Amino acid sequence: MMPFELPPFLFFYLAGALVLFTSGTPRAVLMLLIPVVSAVNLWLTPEGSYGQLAFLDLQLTLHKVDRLSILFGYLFHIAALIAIIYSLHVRDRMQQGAAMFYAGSALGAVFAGDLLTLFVFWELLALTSVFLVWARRSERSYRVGMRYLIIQVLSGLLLLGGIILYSREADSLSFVEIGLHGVYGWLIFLAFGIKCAFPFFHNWLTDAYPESTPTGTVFLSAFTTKVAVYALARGYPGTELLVYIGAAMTCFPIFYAVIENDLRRVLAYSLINQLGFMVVGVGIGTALSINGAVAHAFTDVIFKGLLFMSMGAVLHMTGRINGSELGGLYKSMPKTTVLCIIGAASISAFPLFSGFVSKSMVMSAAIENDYPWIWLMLLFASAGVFHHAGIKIPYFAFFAHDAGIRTSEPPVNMLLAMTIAAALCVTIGIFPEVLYQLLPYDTGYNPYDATHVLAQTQLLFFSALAFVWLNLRHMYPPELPSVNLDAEWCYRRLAPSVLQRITGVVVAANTALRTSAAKLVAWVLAYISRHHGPDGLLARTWPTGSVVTWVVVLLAVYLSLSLF
Amino acid sequence: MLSHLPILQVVVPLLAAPACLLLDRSRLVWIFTVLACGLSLLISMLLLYQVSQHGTLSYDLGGWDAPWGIEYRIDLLSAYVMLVVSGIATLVIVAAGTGLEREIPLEKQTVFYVTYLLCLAGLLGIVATGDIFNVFVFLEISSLATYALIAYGRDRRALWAAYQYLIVGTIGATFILIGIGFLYSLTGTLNMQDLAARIPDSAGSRTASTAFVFIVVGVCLKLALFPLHLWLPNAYAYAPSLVTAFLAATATKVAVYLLIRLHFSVFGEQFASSSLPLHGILLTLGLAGVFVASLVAIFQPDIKRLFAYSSIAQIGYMIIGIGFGTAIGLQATLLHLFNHALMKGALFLALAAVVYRLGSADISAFRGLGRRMPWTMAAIVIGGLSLIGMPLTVGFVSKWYLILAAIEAGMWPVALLVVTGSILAVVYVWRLVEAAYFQPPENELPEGLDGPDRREAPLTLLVPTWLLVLVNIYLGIDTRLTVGTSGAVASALLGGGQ
Amino acid sequence: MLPELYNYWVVILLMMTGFYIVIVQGNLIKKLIGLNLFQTSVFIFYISLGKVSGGSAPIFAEGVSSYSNPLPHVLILTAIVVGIATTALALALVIRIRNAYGTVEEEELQQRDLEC
Amino acid sequence: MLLLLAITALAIAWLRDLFAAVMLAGIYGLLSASFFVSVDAVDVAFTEAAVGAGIFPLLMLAALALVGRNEQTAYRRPLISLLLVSITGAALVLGTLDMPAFGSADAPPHNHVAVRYIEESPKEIGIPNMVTSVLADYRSFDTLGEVVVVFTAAMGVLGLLFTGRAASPGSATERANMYDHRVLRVVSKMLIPLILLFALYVQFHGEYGPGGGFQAGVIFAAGIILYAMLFGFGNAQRVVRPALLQILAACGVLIYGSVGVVCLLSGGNFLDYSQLLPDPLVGRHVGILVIELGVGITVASAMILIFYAFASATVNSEEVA
Repeated sequence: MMPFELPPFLFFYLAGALVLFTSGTPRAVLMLLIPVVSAVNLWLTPEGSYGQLAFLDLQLTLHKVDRLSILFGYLFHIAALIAIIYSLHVRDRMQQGAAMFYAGSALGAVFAGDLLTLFVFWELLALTSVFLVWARRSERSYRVGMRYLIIQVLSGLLLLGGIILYSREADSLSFVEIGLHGVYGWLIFLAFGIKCAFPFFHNWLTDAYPESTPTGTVFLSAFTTKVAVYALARGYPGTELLVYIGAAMTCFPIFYAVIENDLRRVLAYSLINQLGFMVVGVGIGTALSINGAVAHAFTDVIFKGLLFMSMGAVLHMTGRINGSELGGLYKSMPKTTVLCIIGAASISAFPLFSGFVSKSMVMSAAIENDYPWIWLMLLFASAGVFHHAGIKIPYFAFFAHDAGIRTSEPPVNMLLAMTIAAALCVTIGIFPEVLYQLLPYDTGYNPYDATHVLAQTQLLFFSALAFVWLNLRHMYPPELPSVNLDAEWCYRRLAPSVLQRITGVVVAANTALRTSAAKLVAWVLAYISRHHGPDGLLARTWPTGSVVTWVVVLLAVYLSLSLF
Repeated sequence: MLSHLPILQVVVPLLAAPACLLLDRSRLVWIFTVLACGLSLLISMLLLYQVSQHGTLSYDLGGWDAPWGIEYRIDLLSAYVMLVVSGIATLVIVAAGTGLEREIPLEKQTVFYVTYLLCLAGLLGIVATGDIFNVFVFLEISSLATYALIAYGRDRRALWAAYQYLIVGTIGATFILIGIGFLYSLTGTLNMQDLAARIPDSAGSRTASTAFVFIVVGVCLKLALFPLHLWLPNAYAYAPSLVTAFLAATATKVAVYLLIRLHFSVFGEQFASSSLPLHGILLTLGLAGVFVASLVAIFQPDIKRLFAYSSIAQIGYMIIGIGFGTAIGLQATLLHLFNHALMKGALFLALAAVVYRLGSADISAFRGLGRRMPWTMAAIVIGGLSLIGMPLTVGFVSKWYLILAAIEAGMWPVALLVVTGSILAVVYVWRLVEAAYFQPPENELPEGLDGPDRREAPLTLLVPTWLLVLVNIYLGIDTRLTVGTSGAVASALLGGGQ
Repeated sequence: MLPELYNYWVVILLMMTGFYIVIVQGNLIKKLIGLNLFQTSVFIFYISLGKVSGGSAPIFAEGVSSYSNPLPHVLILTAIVVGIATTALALALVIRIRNAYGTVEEEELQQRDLEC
Repeated sequence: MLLLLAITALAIAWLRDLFAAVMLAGIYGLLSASFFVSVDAVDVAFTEAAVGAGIFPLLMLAALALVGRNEQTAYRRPLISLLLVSITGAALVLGTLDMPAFGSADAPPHNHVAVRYIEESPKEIGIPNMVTSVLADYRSFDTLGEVVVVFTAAMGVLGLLFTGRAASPGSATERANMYDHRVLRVVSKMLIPLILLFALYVQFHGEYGPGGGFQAGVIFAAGIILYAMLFGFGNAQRVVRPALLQILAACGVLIYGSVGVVCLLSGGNFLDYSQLLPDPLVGRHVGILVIELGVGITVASAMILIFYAFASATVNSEEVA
């Protein structure tokens, strides 16, 4: 069975290399074929460890398949295939090659049997993905990509540091549960956390994703953060801290998402919010919650991908993405509109859509394990999601007041990709067993019991009502997207001014912190360049005499050290 | 003939040099030089094989027994270093076939090749010999040749740099000579093994300590340890690019070899650490070197100078490895010695290609180079990644061991600083990448018009460069050769010396 | 003690004088002279090592039983040659520097490099 | 003696005039040579006299002619440097306190390796001059290295200075500075053959008395250089062509090296002369003679080459000016 035990990243890397040298139809065929072949290969690979390799004095496992990794494996194949279809029209070698390498790296990371291999793919993930940001080829995307890269590499370095310590502590590199023990545990936790966009480390995400190309963002949204979720699920299941971090992640982006005008940035915030659900699930650590986290990762990739794709289609066709500049597109892009609404329904966890199936697992787990406050936060977040992602996105893009843009449906491949994603959303929503079979644990969970469905529908209904009412009264003006009004109507007990102030304070504190940090960095740089710059003290050409002086000094120092 | 390999290793280039002078046509001279270098590479491979099979080789020159005559002594360490030196020398000289024409006028090329061979012979002689005075003689051969080679640079600053290096290098060599004199006055012998046997008798005497100090300072001058590095940046920056590639990959490595050899094989770890707080000194200076040089490199507009400073930083890492005084630290040093030769060789060869096409190694010349010279630039990027210590390159392997050594010695801050140093490397390598891939070329040529500076470098330059790059990657993944050898050497050196 | 080690102390004095010249003097030629002083001091050091009281020059002669040690002599012969070879090369460099810069004073060299 | 040396050294440090400093350096060379005689190092003394008082000042003067003799007086932080140097010196003095006393016969250097050289070499090598025995046989590889050093320096100087152009005959530079001294010319016309003869004597007498290939080469070179100074470089270069010198310099090294290779081919180790001839002792003699010849040839031609290179630099810089 040799040929069927190849690690999936090999296929993608091969494809990436080939993509760089082909073009036109062969390239398209190649790019479509590879994920399929790779998926078949994965399907035929039994669980176990392959590709043992001796490196330095360590035993590495390049390819390890178990229930957790294989789920992500399938997910990434599906995501890659959809994204590839979506991007078939792109004529940019660098972007498509990078995308293949990127998807391959994600698969490599998920199937890495040991920490060092994980680290290698972790860094490759960062390196390859940044090209998707740069592919937009603007000054701004370059700067953003740079920041993105620095943070990602930093995460890699932290990981490496943790790994080195871990290898000394545990005398092994196999990737098993790590937990927050010792320095290494925290270092690795932090590394995973950065990639997972923990609060205060999330800026790279909202910074970079909206700046990528329409197709690039689709790739980006699928892989990096999900690899992090996978890593957390494997290394830190049941770490209580994650519950609180996750809860925070579900809530804080809502404030930002609501005031944000760039619709792809709104989606980026909602991505963090969805990640929060997964992190909570991992943190609770029961079979149900882990299942929930993993399942939510699965569904999120697809519906978030669908939303990014629909926004990408809008950007691709109109060249605009700000909510205030769009509107009325349903007339010219009806299919896109429908598909987008399916995505919105999924992310808002409407029953019969995929988000509901997975999110409710996490919510139930929170209740079952006595986290009532967390449950409340999650509930609040759900409502928020519905508001900014479920309603705001489709509404401002396709309805609202007519911005007068007349365009046409996006290219067929885009529509096809979106249709596949939408179909998946609905299928999973209606037949959750398909997904549940694949999950790491067998819990016999059924999402469609009366309480769940009722609670969720009620929540959604009131939110929608609020939104509709607001709009009828013209109190939700798209032209002034920074005014934050929606939360008041979702949660009547919170006065709008308080909320606004909190948002203001958070934003202001954030800004102040950043400027002072930037000032400090600038000062340090200036100081360093004074001494190390081309004409600085340490870089100057020195006369011979001073070189010899150093010799004498060193001789004297050594002598006195050795003689006395 | 196989039993004569140790001497042939040195004598082949040594005698090829004057023979070269007798040939007059420069193309012929080049072919001859390539053959001589290739032969010495072959010999060094055979030697490494022999040594790994049969253990240390000893060869009595003139048929006189060891303490009376001069002995050549090839152990695993010297075979390993000789392989590096002759391998790099061969690749560089292959590249010189076309790479030299823009940097050195035709009528001087014959003399250049002669000097090059002499330099190679000198370096190999230092490594091969087991006689401490013979080290001095061959050190001077290689040094004189080096000064001359540097002075071939087209910039007039090359002359001054060569002069400075000459003064400093002579002082360094003379220090070593003084040290040898002190040792001789103490033991009456010049043979390293004999010395190693006799020095413990007089351990603790001031003479022995003074000898050690002189030798350490002298060698540190040669290997450009901070703050004795001031001669290096200009020497590397203004020498002809190929010379820089050769020197950066070999000369300082041989100096590091010498430090290791004298420290561990002659004086012995016990003596060395008891007579001087050497570990502390080496750690401090090594770290200082890493940081100062890396920071300076970040701001350098001249890329050759940038990499010269980065060499100083990398030497810092090697010294840190010695400074731990443990087997694994020493192993890290040896690994980095080998690996750094690979990466700097590749980097400077690629720079030579850039200089060949564009006539300059200034950062402005690199703008848009990613499109003009994609292969060259890719080599630079991979070399740079190796410098940073990215996994899948050799750089990672040596950094990994260095950090392991730091942790094993319980020196957390050192490990942390090593990592921080790597981040500085990221910054200066990034500047190049940014210029090459993200900035438009300074003077855009009209489309379709193939100017001379639009093309990729010639194959004779590219092939050696990429050979080094590929070895760089290969050894970054399959580490058995380097890790195995260096591990064996390190434990042999620390296990009571050979 | 004084007469016994007197030679070495003079050697040290010479060595340090050489150093002082190399450090302090800006003139490239003067530095070479200093370097030469420094090297010669090492020769004297070695030869002093080889002296045996009452010994004669190490050329075999009937009826002489005690010779000075020939080994340091051999070493220093080599070292002298190395020294002059270095000096020759250095002078050639100085001449080229003079031709390229028009000066052999280090401070002026530095200034001229900064100008261009 | 040593005190004189020290005084000369300090005077050199003190002097501003480079010309005087060079002259003093020559005197310093002579003084150290006589010190070497007084401590029984006759071979070294001979060499130091030829180098320190001969070639060194000669090269220096040739360079000074190009560079100018006046030194600027800017000193760089002399006091700090003086302090540093003194501290280091003091530390060194401390470091030498337990050195074996000067001249003591029971010091370790005299009781280990050297014993064999002194006691066995007349029998093992068969020549009385132990320095030559050690130099040309026990440690002959060092000497090969030494020859290569000279060769390297010549190559370096060649690469730096030599343009390959001989001064065109009849040009102003043809007439050397001392051309007008008729007496000098006549005297030296008689002297130069004698010098060359003496060189040959030193060359082949090295086994018995002080001397050998290196000293002979230097003396030979001095003869030619003298000729060049008196009769012009153009004439000298016609008599001894630079191209020929290059070949000779290479040949000298090759002769030395091929002796080693022949030994190797005839079954011994590299430079094991005893393999050269059936009788090992005769073989050693022949080996030593041949390598000394190689040394002589290389040293002489290298020295002349270096001098030519300096001279041609003079010519060129004058032409530029």
